[in-house]
Amino acid sequence: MRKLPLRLAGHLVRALVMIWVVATFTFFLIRQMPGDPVAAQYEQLVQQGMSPDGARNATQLTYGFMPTGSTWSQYTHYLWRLLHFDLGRSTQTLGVSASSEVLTGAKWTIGLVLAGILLSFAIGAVLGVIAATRRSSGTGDALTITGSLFHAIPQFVMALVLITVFTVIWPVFPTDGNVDILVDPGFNGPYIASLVSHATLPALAYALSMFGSYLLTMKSSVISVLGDDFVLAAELRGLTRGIRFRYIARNALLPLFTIFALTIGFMFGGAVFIEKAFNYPGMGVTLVNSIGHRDYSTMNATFLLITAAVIVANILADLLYTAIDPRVRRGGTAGA
Amino acid sequence: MTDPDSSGAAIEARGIVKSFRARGDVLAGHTVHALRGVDFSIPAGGAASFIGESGCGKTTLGRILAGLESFDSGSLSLGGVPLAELSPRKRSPHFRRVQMIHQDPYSALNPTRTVDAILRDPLALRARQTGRPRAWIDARAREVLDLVGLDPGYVLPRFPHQLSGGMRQRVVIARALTVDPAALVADEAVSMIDVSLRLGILNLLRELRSTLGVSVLFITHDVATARYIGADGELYVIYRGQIIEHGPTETVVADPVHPYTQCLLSAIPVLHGIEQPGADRLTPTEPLDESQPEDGCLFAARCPFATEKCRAERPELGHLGDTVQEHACFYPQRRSVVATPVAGS
Amino acid sequence: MVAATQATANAAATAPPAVAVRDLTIVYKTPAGELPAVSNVDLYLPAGTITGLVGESGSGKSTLALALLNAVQKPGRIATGSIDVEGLGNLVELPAKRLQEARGGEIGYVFQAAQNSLNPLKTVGKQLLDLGRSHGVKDRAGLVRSARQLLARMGMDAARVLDSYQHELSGGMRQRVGIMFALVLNAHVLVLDEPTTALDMISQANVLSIVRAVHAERGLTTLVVTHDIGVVAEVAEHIAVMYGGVLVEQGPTEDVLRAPKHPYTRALINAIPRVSGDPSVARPLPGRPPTLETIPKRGCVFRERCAVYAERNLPECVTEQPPMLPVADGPGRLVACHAVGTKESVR
Amino acid sequence: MATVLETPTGTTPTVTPARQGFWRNLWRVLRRKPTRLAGSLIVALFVAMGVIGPFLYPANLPIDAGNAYAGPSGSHLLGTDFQGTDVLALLVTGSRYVLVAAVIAAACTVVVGTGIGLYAGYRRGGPDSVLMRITDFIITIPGLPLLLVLSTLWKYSNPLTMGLVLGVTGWGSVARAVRSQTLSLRERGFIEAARGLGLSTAHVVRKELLPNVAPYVAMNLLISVTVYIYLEVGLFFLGVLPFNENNWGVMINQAVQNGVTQTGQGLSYLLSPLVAILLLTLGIVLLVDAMDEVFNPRLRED
Repeated sequence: MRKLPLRLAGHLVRALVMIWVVATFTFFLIRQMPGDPVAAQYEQLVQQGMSPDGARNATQLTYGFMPTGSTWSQYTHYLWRLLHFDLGRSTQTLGVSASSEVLTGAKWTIGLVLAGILLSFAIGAVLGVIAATRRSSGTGDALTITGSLFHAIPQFVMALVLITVFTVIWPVFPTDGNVDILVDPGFNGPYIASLVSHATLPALAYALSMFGSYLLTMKSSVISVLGDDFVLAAELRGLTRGIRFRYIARNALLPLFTIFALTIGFMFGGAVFIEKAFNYPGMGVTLVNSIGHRDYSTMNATFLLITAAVIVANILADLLYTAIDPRVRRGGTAGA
Repeated sequence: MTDPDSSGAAIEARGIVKSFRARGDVLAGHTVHALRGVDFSIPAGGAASFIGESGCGKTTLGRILAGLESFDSGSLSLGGVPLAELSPRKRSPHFRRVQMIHQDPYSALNPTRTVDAILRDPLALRARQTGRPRAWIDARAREVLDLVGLDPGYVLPRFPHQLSGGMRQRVVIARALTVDPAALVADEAVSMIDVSLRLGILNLLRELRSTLGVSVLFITHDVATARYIGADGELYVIYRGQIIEHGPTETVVADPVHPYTQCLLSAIPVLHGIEQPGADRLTPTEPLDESQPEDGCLFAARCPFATEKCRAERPELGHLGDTVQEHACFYPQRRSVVATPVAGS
Repeated sequence: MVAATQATANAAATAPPAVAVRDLTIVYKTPAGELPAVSNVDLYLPAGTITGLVGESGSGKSTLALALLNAVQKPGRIATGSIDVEGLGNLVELPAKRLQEARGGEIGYVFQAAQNSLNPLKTVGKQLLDLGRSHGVKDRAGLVRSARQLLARMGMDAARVLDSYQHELSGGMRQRVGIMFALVLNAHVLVLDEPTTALDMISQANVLSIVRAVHAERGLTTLVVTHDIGVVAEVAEHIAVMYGGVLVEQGPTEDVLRAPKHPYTRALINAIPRVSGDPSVARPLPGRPPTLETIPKRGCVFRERCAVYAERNLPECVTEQPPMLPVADGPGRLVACHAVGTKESVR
Repeated sequence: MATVLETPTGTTPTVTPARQGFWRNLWRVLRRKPTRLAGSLIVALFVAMGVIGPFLYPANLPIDAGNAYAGPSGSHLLGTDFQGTDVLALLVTGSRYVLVAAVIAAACTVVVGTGIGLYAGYRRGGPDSVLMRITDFIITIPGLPLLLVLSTLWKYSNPLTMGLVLGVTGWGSVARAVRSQTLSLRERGFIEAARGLGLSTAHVVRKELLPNVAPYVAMNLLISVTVYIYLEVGLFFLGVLPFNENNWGVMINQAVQNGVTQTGQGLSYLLSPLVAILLLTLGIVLLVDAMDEVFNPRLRED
């Protein structure tokens, strides 16, 4: 197992480098804004008669970085604060730190994305196996076509279609927000029921827009595994159908993890659409609103956290893959 | 010995050393000595065969002679021109005259191009170099296909997947001929071809030697094929990167003196009924294992006759015991290991 | 060299079964309709013998080998004929459950060295337990013990092998694990598909000696399928030659090699370069081996490449598939050729 | 018909026999399955809509306030929007921006992705690991949030900027697919043989590698067109971008803004752009599996 810590270290280093690059990118991006908001706020405060230092501190509080001084000192100051997880203040809701603003949204988004991933993974994998085993028949082709179609349907189209069907034409589900405000929060029946009912449509939107790619990947990987020698060998050694099925399924799952890692960025990206369509208060909506209101520190914080979430998810997917595939865990060349 | 600057070109190699840093974590940090100072020479239009177990370095040597692999030290000259000192750009025109025939005909041809396109590009290059008109390209394409016994009309418009394994290997040889090579390095060139067709390819290689004066280097683990193709040439037996026996093919096959060569020849299946097995057939005491000791004779760990001296010193290639062929063994001993035909079969 | 252990002793007690394949035809569904990969094969594997089945690409030898476990893969199917294994009955009619038990239980199949016949994600040991579970073996310790004996018998470090994954084993080692899996449940019929392809001469000789020793110790009926006549000459007492899906000749190996009757067998032996004697005696065989689509529908499948037909072009070679007939001067020799066979004296 | 299916290899102006063969093969492959014919028809329809559409309608479409949110009727096939303008007209005029931006982005992705994939796969060693780190980085960054953040900088007024921005951020998966394919191709004998014959690297890349990589590039090209359509329409739907000319995303945004999802009024105004996207996506998806046969002679044959 000596290789695992090595692999983990590699991941962490890459993750830190990536976050640093993204942070630098947004730092300079905000600098390029038409009418640099940070400087604008500084001048505005000075005009209102605040002393330059006072104005600098106030702006620094709001944006989290020094409005004056050389770009380099601002940059280093910004990074220093970043290390302390201090991403500045949100200008939209005064006094609330940007990071807390985002974190409140984060748990909703992650909850939704998780539900979406699990649902789409399950539906996609099962249908993929069926499409593979019955590939010469009609059901096989039908599943493949639906798979590739749903895979190509954008998330917000799926969201809007679900909304029109389930809230307008046949109003079964509540339309917006994540929970019914009237119900008092707490660990009680109605609160959870309203939570779930509000979450079903968005999670369904996720699942329906993602299961297609899992279906297609699972189908092609099952077909390729069925062609492997060990499947025929298992049959010739008289292994029972159940054991053979488990052999095939486990080997077929591997490519799914690589796809899984690829689609995570896609999923978090999609969060913006689905949350906006359902008006579900997650990170995505926070990002959109922060851009709408020119609240750059929150935008910066949200973007960083979304990227961090994607990176963490990728690391998890890779570790899961290593856990399943011994070839990666215990590499090494064959003996004489 | 024909003079070096005839259309063919003699190949001279002295003290070729090549080692790889193994990447697998089992051998991490451990270098694999592929070649440990190999001397080799072949006259223009000559024949040489290399035999040995897989992983003994024979393919690496073939790739070095064809210029597809660099080597750490030693000298290599083609038609009298020393290549080690030349810059890669200057070296490549020379190495172009040594063409490699790969083992797998299915991966040696680009599946998306017709045979015509495959032959046309190298011929266009050749036409530019030798100042020949464009019309020569089509004519030469048909010529090389005739040379390898294929019907140009049938083969030219087809894609590789429309040809059989044997026909594909012939197209590979035809492609090699487009650059008028001095030497062909055939690495296990027939092991993936059906038994009844193998001889056709081997005969083709023999004919090319006589008609075009091309020298043929045959790399294989199948001794009988090596003997058939290089009957009037030299046979080199390689073990863990070192040549341990070398001499005229007939002598080494009929009268081997190094225990490893004897093990190789003993392992050849005997066609009972029309052949009787050699009296003292040998088998190595251990399977081949990379981690076997490096000091002393490389074969000591597996040699049935190894002594303390064998484990301590490494014998050099020489004629100890006034043998016709060179060998690297302190105790060369004639043994009848090869199956001989039963009278009257 | 062989420590006769308790496990193998009682295995040898029960006599090995004979296997009789009668008039077997296997067809494959292709765009051009159902084409025969194996047509009307009669093959008899005498109890306790090693038979070598020789054939080039497209000869149908691998399909026949799979048929011995009634495991012809789609789109192929067994059209006619029977495969009788003593003590088991006709495999073609065996109910699915009994067939599943017979595979691995009575009949063992071994893949090529280059093929990965093991599940890459599980260790050899775990897969051994899966095998036991599938065959309802209660005494798991006994199973592991006999597996260890078999692996040790084949010169391997049993403990390390049971604990390793497939990618940690070399081609030769993987194959010996395949042999262990085929025999660990005391199967008495062993089928080896191209056991020595892609192996060096020395490892090939090693594998063949293991096959011979294991066959003798455990008293098996063995079939070795290969394209290399040398392998058959080295290990099998009985040889059968296939071409284009048809069994063209069978008999004791030494007799057939000494005096091949069928033109194809003669040409095949003559096309092999020898390591001794005059090298230029070898002759290539013109034309090329048939594929499923190019096997002639009527008459003798070898007609286009047959020297005897080219010289005498007997009409029935074109119209009628030659039946497998005994040969006048050889006990147990059978040949499927109009120009040879008993009718020869009449012609 | 050509724009969407334009493959990067079609650079040489004169149609050499192989190229002419290409179009005939393309037609033969498409004809083989009805689904592909349907797909190419749909795509052709949308391309025509994008090219000819805007000429069919006046610059600013007539507004008929009284007739807002009318359902589909004789005069307005797809009904009207909140201002009474004909939805079909909006759909047709709005298609050009979407299609042009998507095609530019796809072409840019394919050129950049294939270039990097081929170079990394062929050169291996140092440059390969550097390029692959960059590709991993591009793939890990969630596409849409990045576009959102960039939207504060550029206003994507014309399709070219939108296409370029999408293209520059989206070439990761093509590069990765092409690289792994090139790595496996590099082990094949014919690449080493070509170098052994003294053929130039340019020849090896253009004549040996590219034709073998083409199916993967074509498939990624088509799939990336659908992804880009969805990204750009989504951006407009979110309303983060000011819009001066109409397009599908704007229509959806306006519909949602005007409470179509609450009141259920003017459903056709919301659904027509959605259906248009679905139809175009379906058309492209049906063509994807044909790409392998178009470039691989073995599959093209039977």
